[in-house]
Amino acid sequence: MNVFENKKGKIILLKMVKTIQENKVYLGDLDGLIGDGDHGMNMNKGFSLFEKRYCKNDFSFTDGLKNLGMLLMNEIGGSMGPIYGTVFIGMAEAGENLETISLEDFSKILEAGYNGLMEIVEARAGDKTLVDTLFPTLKSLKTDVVLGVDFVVALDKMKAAAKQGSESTKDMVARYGRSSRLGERSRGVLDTGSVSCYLILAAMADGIKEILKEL
Amino acid sequence: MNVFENKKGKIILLKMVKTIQENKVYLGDLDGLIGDGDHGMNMNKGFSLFEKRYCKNDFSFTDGLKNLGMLLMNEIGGSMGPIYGTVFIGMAEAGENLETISLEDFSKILEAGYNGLMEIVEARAGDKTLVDTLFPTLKSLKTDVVLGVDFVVALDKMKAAAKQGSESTKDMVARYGRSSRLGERSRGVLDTGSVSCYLILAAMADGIKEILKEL
Amino acid sequence: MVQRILNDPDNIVDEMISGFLKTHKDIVEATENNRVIKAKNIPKDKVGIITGGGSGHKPAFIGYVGKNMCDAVAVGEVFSSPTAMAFLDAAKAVDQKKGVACLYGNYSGDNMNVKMAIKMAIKQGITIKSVIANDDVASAPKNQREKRRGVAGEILMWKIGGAKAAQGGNLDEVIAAAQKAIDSTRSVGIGLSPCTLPAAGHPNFEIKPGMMEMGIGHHGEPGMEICSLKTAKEIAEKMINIVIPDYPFKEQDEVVVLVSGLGATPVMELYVLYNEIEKLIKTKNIIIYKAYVGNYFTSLEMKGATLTIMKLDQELKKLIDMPAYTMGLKQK
Amino acid sequence: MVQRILNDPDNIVDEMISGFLKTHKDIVEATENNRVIKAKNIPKDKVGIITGGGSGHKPAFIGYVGKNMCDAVAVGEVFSSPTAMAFLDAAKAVDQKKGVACLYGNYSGDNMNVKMAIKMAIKQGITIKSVIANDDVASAPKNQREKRRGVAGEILMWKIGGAKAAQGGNLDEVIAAAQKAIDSTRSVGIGLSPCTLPAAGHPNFEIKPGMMEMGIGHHGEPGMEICSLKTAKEIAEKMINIVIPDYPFKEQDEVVVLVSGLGATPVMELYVLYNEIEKLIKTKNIIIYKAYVGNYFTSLEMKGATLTIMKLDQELKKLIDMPAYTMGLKQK
Ligand SMILES: Nc1ncnc2c1ncn2[C@@H]1O[C@H](COP(=O)(O)OP(=O)(O)O)[C@@H](O)[C@H]1O
Ligand SMILES: Nc1ncnc2c1ncn2[C@@H]1O[C@H](COP(=O)(O)OP(=O)(O)O)[C@@H](O)[C@H]1O
Ligand SMILES: [Mg+2]
Ligand SMILES: [Mg+2]
Ligand SMILES: [Mg+2]
Ligand SMILES: [Mg+2]
Repeated sequence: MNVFENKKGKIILLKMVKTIQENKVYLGDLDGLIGDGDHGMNMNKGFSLFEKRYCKNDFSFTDGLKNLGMLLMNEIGGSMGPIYGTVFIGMAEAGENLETISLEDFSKILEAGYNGLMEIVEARAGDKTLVDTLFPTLKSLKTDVVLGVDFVVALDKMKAAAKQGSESTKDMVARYGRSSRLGERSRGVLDTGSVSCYLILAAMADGIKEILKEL
Repeated sequence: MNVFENKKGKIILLKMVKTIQENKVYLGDLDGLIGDGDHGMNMNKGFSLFEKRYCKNDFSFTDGLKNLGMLLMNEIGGSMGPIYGTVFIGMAEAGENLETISLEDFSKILEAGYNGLMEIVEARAGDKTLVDTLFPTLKSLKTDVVLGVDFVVALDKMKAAAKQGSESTKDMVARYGRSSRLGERSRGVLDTGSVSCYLILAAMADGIKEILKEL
Repeated sequence: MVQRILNDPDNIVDEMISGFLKTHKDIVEATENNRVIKAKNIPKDKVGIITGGGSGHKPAFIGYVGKNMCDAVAVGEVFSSPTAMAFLDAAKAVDQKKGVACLYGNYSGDNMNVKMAIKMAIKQGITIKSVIANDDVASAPKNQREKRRGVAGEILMWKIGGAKAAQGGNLDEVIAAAQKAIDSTRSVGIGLSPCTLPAAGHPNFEIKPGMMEMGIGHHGEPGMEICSLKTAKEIAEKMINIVIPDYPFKEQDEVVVLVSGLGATPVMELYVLYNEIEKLIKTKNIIIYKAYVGNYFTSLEMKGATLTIMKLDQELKKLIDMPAYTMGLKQK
Repeated sequence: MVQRILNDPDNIVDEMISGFLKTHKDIVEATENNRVIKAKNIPKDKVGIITGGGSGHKPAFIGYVGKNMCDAVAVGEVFSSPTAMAFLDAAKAVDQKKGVACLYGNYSGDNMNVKMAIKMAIKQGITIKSVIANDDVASAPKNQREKRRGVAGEILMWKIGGAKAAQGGNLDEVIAAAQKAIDSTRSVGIGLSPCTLPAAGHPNFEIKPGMMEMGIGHHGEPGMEICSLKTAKEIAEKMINIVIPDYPFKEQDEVVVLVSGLGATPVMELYVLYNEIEKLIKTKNIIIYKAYVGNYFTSLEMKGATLTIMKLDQELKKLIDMPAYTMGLKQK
């Protein structure tokens, strides 16, 4: 199949929650290297609270994103509240009227999230933030839409792009956020936000693939 | 010879200073085990200050004791200020009119110091304090006076008595001072004050022996 | 295993707030938002002063709520910005239609959340203006002052802004005074040992015994230089040499000096450090008008200290002298 | 290598005093004895209140010199009693021929030095009477109360004694009030990590990670029990179960609760602990009239906390409510 049903999307959110929970310590340690060490903890707190509050019931992909985004924004704060809050709410709003979601739809949904983020942060690709994950991921999706690539294949390529994007932060010097004050000392270490963003996007891709496979 | 000249006594005080300086860390560590760890530091501060202030010039045994005692009492404080201050000042006052000091004189001098201490502390032999060093040392001296033992021999016996007295505190339960609150937990560790007292008395004996030998 | 007194690290902030409210009943009270604390008996018809920030900096931030300082504070997780909602609710709790001054520190989370709160406030008819503290010299070069972090200088900013509002200043005057305060303020921090986030099981970073970190941030953000541990005198010199030329403070300037511990440095050592700092400042013929020494802005149980200097003019002098009554700063 | 800000450990006390005097010019001043600090502007014709003790407990002891608390303090080396001379000079500095109350803690060094000071004072025509704080329940069984250490309860004793003197009480009244205060007070401490004397290079004792020491003294004197580290709730229960039955505090009693950190425990955790303590005390129908939470009586950079409870009667209530203005305790 080349579309998935929005209302089946809970599994995607569950995968996102799980990957954050499993990587809580890793993300915190990464943040400790050039930041303040709270990234894993905060992400875990937000995503776990989402799980606790919403995952007893079923929900669609976009409703899940909306609730997760609102929760991060309104209850978690930090940098991740507004950042992932904006991304997820932007994605949710772009897709909430869709019953089925195609590769093109998904690409547009992610683009909406990305555009929302661009309104609130100054960081751009190359600044050693999660933008370095988000931007190439979106680019990969958009290219594959144009090329008419199969959804599952596009999702695998998207994962690879996200991973590569995240890894590209290693050689960068931070220009925004807490580690930006380090200058050259920030080089050589992955940006923790780019890693959590990769994990989330990979979980999203895997979740969608699972729904696509079911059919 | 069976007497030493009071005015040659500086060497005795120098030996006392040296043994405290050399055992500063050891005494502090012992105090740390069942007390608050400051014994070595405070003793060293007092004795070193005495050295700095008085040891450029010559002085007699009893003048040295007096100045050291006053300095401890008036400038060091802690428990050791009043305790050793009282002992040394008491000894100095008992001997200050003597030009030469015999075994009997020395025994009386130490007894005066001991009696002064008994007026200000309630601890008696068996309470795991420096009294457990001082008391048997004095007893050994007094016995040897009665027995008419040679001064040098008596000094060696006194050293042995002091050492044994100090070691006897190991199996005691503290009843006075900081460690008294420990009850049974204070058993098995030497009392730091009894050790510094042994070191001081041994240095005193060695110093006197050295003057006696010179003659 | 971290040597801590806590129940569930995930609840530490809420439990801390609960204990704080119970202790300081005479100074603060709860609001409907459990992450917003406000002052008791806020005088009528004045500009509201709010701030907010991550937890773990006690007395900051809630310790500066009270008479002539902050009226309400938004409380975040440990080392994390409060939510936009909390900033908004703090503003709502103290708004008296005279406007609200949000005086906070330059961290990207706080920046984003405050910006969002301001947007939401506008929709609700509340005017929030903000001043962003950026006193930490070590965190960016002078030509990028807008990137510098806010550290203990925030306390002086709150003191000045709060006093101006108490005097009856309007929103623009309060904002101008707070902005002047922070523009006249420079800070630097040194770290001697790391801190451990309650939810993490191990220190956030490492400072090797015998070493110290110059220019460390008060979340343990790495500094400018790792060097061998110096004497108090040498540390004072290093700190002074970073702070003084940056503003620069000059002969005959009258200044406030604030030396804050980062949590676990015995207060005794802070006085030893201040003793050296005072001597150096005197040598430069700079006049210390007032000094604060103590644990004013901490970083959990980090060892280390920050030095903050603020240049005074006539207005700032009057404002710094106004009484204050908060958990963290009481002054007649 | 100890992570400290200092020059020469042998001078740390003198340098600390120097820094303290420079910082708190409005509250304290030097005396001829450089180990004695006195309050500024001591009101005329009142009983003098003095205390003294070892250094390393900031704010104690010099932090409690000032309005309505102590008039002068004798300062000792780190963890060591001040000299008899310093106690005497403190008394002389504040004697107004109304007598001097020396309110201090039960440690053998302090006992000896105060006793000697009192003897010397008599010769000089000064009357000193003393109250010896012994609030630390863990340090001896109840039938040997005279052996117990004085800990954070001393602060309440100074508060009460100082207030009584400020009210114009004569020496016997001041002594009686301070004695009542300490007789109505019980404390206990827990230790989570050790402290290191500045002149020693290594911690004074050991507390293994994952363990805690119940009943520790605030020089790190070993406690009653070493047990595994508990949650804040369980720690509060343990502390309450030691302190409450000893006095014993009963239903409807009105009490002051003081939770002090030992130096390096983040203040955040003290509020978490107090939050639990408050709940437990409430369950027992004991009424908390006032609470103090913070680093009031520390032990260098030890991690841990002390709990102190004082039963109030009408007189003590009035006295505890009197204003105070010292570095360590400011109260309207
Ligand atoms: N101004 C910003 N623009 C874009 N991304 C940012 C910005 N500030 C922080 N980030 C991202 O957030 C991550 C850190 O998140 P987190 O640790 O949760 O927040 P904080 O830095 O406030 O402690 C960084 O790794 C980076 O990817
Ligand atoms: N009340 C006392 N009576 C006799 N000896 C005492 C008493 N108190 C302390 N001591 C002696 O002092 C020693 C400790 O000295 P020190 O560590 O310098 O003082 P402090 O205990 O005040 O820290 C103990 O080992 C003991 O021998
Ligand atoms: Mg972070
Ligand atoms: Mg000792
Ligand atoms: Mg953070
Ligand atoms: Mg001591």
